[in-house]
Amino acid sequence: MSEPMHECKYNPGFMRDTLIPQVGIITDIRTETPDVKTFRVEAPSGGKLFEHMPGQCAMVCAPGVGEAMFSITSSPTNKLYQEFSIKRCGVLTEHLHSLKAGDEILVRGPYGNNFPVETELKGKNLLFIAGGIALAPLRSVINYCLDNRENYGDIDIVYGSRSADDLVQRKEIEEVWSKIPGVNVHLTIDREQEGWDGHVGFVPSYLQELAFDTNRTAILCGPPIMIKFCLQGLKEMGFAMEQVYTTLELRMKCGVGKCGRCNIGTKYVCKDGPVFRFDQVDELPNEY
Amino acid sequence: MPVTENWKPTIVAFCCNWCSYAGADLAGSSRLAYPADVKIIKVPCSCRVNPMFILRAFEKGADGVILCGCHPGDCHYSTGNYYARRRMTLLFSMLDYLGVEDGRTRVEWVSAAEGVKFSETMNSFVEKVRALGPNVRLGDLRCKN
Amino acid sequence: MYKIQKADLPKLYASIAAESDLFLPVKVADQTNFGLYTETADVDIDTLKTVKSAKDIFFPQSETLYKVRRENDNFSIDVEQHRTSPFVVFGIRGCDVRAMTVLDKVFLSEPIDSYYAARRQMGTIVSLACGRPDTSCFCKVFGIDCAEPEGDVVTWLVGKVLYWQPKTKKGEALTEKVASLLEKADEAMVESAKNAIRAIVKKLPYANLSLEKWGAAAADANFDSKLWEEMYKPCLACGTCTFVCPTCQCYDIKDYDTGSSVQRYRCWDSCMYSDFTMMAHGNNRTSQMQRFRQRFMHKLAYFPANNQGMFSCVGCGRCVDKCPSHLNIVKVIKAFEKEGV
Amino acid sequence: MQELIVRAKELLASGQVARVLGWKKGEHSYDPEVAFFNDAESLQDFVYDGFCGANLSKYMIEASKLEGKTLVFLKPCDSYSFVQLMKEHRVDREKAYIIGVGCWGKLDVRKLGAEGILDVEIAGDVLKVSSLYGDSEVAYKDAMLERCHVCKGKEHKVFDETLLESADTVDLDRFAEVERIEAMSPEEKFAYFQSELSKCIRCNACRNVCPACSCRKCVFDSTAFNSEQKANTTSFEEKMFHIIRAFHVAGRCTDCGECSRVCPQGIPLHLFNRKFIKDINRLYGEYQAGADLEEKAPLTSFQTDDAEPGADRR
Repeated sequence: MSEPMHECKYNPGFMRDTLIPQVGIITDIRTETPDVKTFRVEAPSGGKLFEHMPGQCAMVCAPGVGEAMFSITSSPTNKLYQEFSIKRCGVLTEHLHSLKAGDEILVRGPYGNNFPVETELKGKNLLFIAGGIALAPLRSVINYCLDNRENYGDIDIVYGSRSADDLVQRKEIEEVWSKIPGVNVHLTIDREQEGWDGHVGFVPSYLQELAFDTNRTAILCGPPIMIKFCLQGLKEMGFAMEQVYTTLELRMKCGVGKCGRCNIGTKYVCKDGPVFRFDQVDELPNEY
Repeated sequence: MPVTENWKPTIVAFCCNWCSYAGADLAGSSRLAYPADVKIIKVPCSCRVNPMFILRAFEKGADGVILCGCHPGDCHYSTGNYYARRRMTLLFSMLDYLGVEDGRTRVEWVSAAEGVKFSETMNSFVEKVRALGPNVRLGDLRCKN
Repeated sequence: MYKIQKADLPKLYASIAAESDLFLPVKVADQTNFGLYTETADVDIDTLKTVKSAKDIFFPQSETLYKVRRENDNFSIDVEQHRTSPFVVFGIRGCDVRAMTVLDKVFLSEPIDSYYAARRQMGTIVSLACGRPDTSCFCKVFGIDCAEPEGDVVTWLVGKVLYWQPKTKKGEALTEKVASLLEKADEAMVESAKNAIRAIVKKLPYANLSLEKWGAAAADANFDSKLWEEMYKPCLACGTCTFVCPTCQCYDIKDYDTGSSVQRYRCWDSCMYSDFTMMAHGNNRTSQMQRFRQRFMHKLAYFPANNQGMFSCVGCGRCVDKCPSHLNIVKVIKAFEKEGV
Repeated sequence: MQELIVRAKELLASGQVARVLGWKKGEHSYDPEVAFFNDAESLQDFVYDGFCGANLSKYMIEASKLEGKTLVFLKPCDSYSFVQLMKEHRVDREKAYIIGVGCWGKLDVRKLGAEGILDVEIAGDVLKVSSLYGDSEVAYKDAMLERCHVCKGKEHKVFDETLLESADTVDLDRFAEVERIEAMSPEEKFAYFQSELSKCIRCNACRNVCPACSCRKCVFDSTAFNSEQKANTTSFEEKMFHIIRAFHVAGRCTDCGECSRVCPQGIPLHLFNRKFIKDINRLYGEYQAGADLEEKAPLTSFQTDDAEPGADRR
C-alpha cells in the first residue's frame, strides 16, 4: 500500500526520497525506426509526472528488469505528457520495447542540469548537430526554442543517421520543424538509398559543406566518433569551445550524485551534467 | 508459514524429459495419486540440472527438491545421468556437511514405464519432507513474505 | 567526566539496550564487527579495529528501498519507512567517527538521502579512544586525534576503568539515562592516558605521510601519472578495500524478485569491479588501472576538490591490513611523494 | 634469495624472458606484494621469503597475453595450479619460463599474535617480532599458514629449472578438520557454518584470487542471473555463493589455500573445497587436481557403478 503523500521529513521540498519512483502509464508508443520507439508517459491521474527543463533526464524502471537514465525528449512546453525515445540495445530497453500502450513503468526524476535556454542560449542563433538516437536529448531543446521562437535567432538543425529508416522523429522534422520560418533542417544519411533525394554523407563532412559562420551557438550530440570529428570541424570553422554544448552519458544508478559510478574527475554526470560546454568537457579527465 | 496439521510442503521435482517426465505422465494417465504440491520442472536430461537449480529452488521456497532421470545406462543421451549422479552425490554430501536436513534432497531413477514408482517415490518423498517441516536453513527470508 | 568499572560494562550495555537498539563491537567466529547487542553477544571492545567499519549501521551494506507489487497490471509501490527509533552506537574509534562526517558530505548534501539522514538523527555515537594504535593507523595525517575522538559521548578505557565524557546534547541525554551506573571522576587519569596514546601515535610508521601532492590540485596533476600503471598490477579487482573502508560510499541499486514482489534494494558497490561503469554500449573504464586510479583519485583529489579540502580517507588503515595483494592508499601516497608526478 | 635475482637478471639479459613475475618488498618486512619486473634495476626490490605466500599462477593468465616470455617463480603448490590452468587452456606454457622455487612453509601475519608489528626478522626456525608494544619470538611453525601444515608435497609439477631447497612442513592431517565437522550433528554443523558465513562481506576476494576461478565472466556477475553479486543481503546469499563457488572448482581446486589466506573476515573457505576433495577421493579414487596434465577430472568422467547420491546417509 502506498502511504499518504506528505513532505519528506528529512528532505524538505521532496515528497519522498529521491530514489523512490512514481508509477507512470505508457499512453502511446510510436515506432520511429527499426530499433527506436518513442514512449509517451503520463501520470495515472493524467498529466505529467513532474516538470522538467530541456536536457534533463529521468530514471525509467521496469521492476525486476532494471532501471536506467533516459533523456526526456519532449519539451517542457508540452503540458500534457512526457516522451522518451529509446533505442533497443540492452536488457532493459529490450523489455521496454516489448511493452504496449496502457502498461505501467516506474519513473523518477527529473535529474541533472539543462541546456541554458533561458540564459546563455537566449537571443542566439542556434546550430543543432545530432547523429542517430542523439536527437532524443536535442528534441527537447529544439521544441522548447521553437515554442519560444521570439527568444532565439536563426535555428539550423543538422541531423544524420545510418539510413533514412533510422531517422528519429522524421515526421515531426519534415512536417513541423522545416516549415517554421527561420528554421533550416539539413538531413543526411550515411549511404545512398532508394527513395532518398536528400544529402548523403556523414554528419561531420556535411557540416563542413554547410560552412556555418561562427555567429551562433552549437549544440552537439551523437556517438563519440561523430562528436570528435564534428568538434574538429567546428573548430576549423572558428568556433570557440565556449560556443559548443554537448551531453555526456555514463552509467548511472542514483541520479543524485551519490552512488559514484558516473563520477569523472570532480563532476558527477548525473548531477553536474548531462549538459556540458566543451571547455568544461576539456577539463575532465579523459574517461568518458 | 505456520506449521499446522494441514501444512503441505512445496516440492520441486526436476524430471528428465525422456524417462521420468513420461513416468509422471503415465502415473497421471493411470490415475495413480501423488500430492499436488509436487511442482514438476521438465529438463532435457538429468544432467541439465546443476547445483544452482537445486539451491535456487530452496531459495525461492521449496521445502524439498528431487531429481528424477533415466536409470543409469538408459540415458537418452547415453551418459548424461552418470554425470548427474556424480554431481548430485557431491552436492548432497556438501548439503549434509552444511547441516541441511538430509531428507530434503533426493535422486531417483524413474523410467517411462514406471508410473507406479513415480507416484510411490513422490508420496514417500512428500511424507518425509512433511515430517521435517518447512525449509528454514536454505531459504531466502525475502521470499517468505 | 564520569567513570564505570570495565567489569560493570555489561550492566551499562543492558541498561542502554533496554531503551533502544545498541550497536557495538561483537565477536562472531573469531572476528569482531559491529553488531546488535544481545545478552549472549560476545562484546569485544578490546579489538582496535572491527573488520568492517561502523558505516554499516548508518549506510547498511544492503537495504531495501521499496517493494513493487503488480496487481491486475497495476504497480503499487510499498516504500520502506525511515528509521524512527533511537539507537546507540558504542565503541566507535576516532577514525570511524570522522568517517561519518565524510559520509555526511555525500548523503546530507542536496538532495538529502533521507534514509541515511534518519539514521543519523536517531543515532547517538559513543566513541572510544584508541589505547593501542596499530602500525597501519595514520589518522593523524588527516588531523584526527585518536586520543580524543569526536562523538556525542567520548570514552577512554584506562586499565580496568572506562571514562565517560558527554560532548553533545544527545550525549548528555544518554548520560542522564545511564547516570545511576556512572560515578563522577576526575580527568587526571584520562589526561595521562591521552598523552600516552599521543606518544605512541608519534612513533607510528605512517604518522607523517605527506599529503602535499594531493588535494584539489591533484585532480589534474596526478591523473596522467605513469605511477598508476606501475602500481595497479597486483590488484585482483576484488572489493575488499572498498567494503572495509569507512568512507567508501558508492552504491548499486538492484532488484530482487521474491516471486510475489520485486524488492528494490541498494547495496555497497566498488569502483574496483569492472561492471561498475558497464553500460549497454560499453565501458568508460576498460582497464583495472583506470579503476584503481579512480578509487584513489576520488579519495585524495576529487573529493577534496568538491568538499573544501576534506579528504575521503580517515587513515583507519583497514585497507592496509586487508588487501590480499598488500596494495593500499599508503603506498599510493608514498609513491607520489617520492616520485613527484 | 640472491640466486633468484641473479638468475632473473641473467634470463632478462639474455633476452630469454621479457619480464619477471615475482614478489616485491613491501612497506614492512611482512607485506611483500606481487610485482612484474621489467629490468635488472627494478629487481633490487625483489624479495622471496616466508611472507611471499601469493600464488603467482593466476597472474600468468594475463601474462600469457603479453609479448614474450614471462619468468615466473612458482612454489611447489603454485605449480599444481599452473598445471591445472594449462589443462584448462587458460595459460600458455610457451609464454612462461618457470623457475620452481623451494618452499619451507609460508607465514600468516595474523598468527604472530602481536599488535603494532613493526618488523619481523626470520631467523631460522624463529621469528623475531618487534612491535610498538614490545618484542616477542614466535616459532616459525606456529605462524605458518594452515595450508602449509597439510602441504601436498614439495615437488614441482611443472618447471624449467628449480632453485632453493624445500623443507617438509607437514604436521597435520589434511582432512582432520573436515572430519571434525562431519562428526557434528546437523544442528551443530549448521550453526558452525552459519556463524562463519555470516561474516562474509561478499568482497569477492576469494573468487578473484582463486586460480581455478578463471572464468572470463563469473556466473555471479551475470546480469541474467538474479544474484546479489556483491551484497550480503540475506544469510542465504553467502551460502549460495560459497557452495556454488566450491562446486564450480570441485575437481579443479588444487587446495592452494589462497581463498582462506585472503579472506578479510578469516572464513576458513578451504573447508568447502577440502570437503569435495575428500569426497572425490573416497568415492571416485584418489585425485589431486593439477598433479597430472592428462588425468581425467572426476566431474567430467564416471564409472557405471558409481555410488548413488545420498547413499551414505544414515
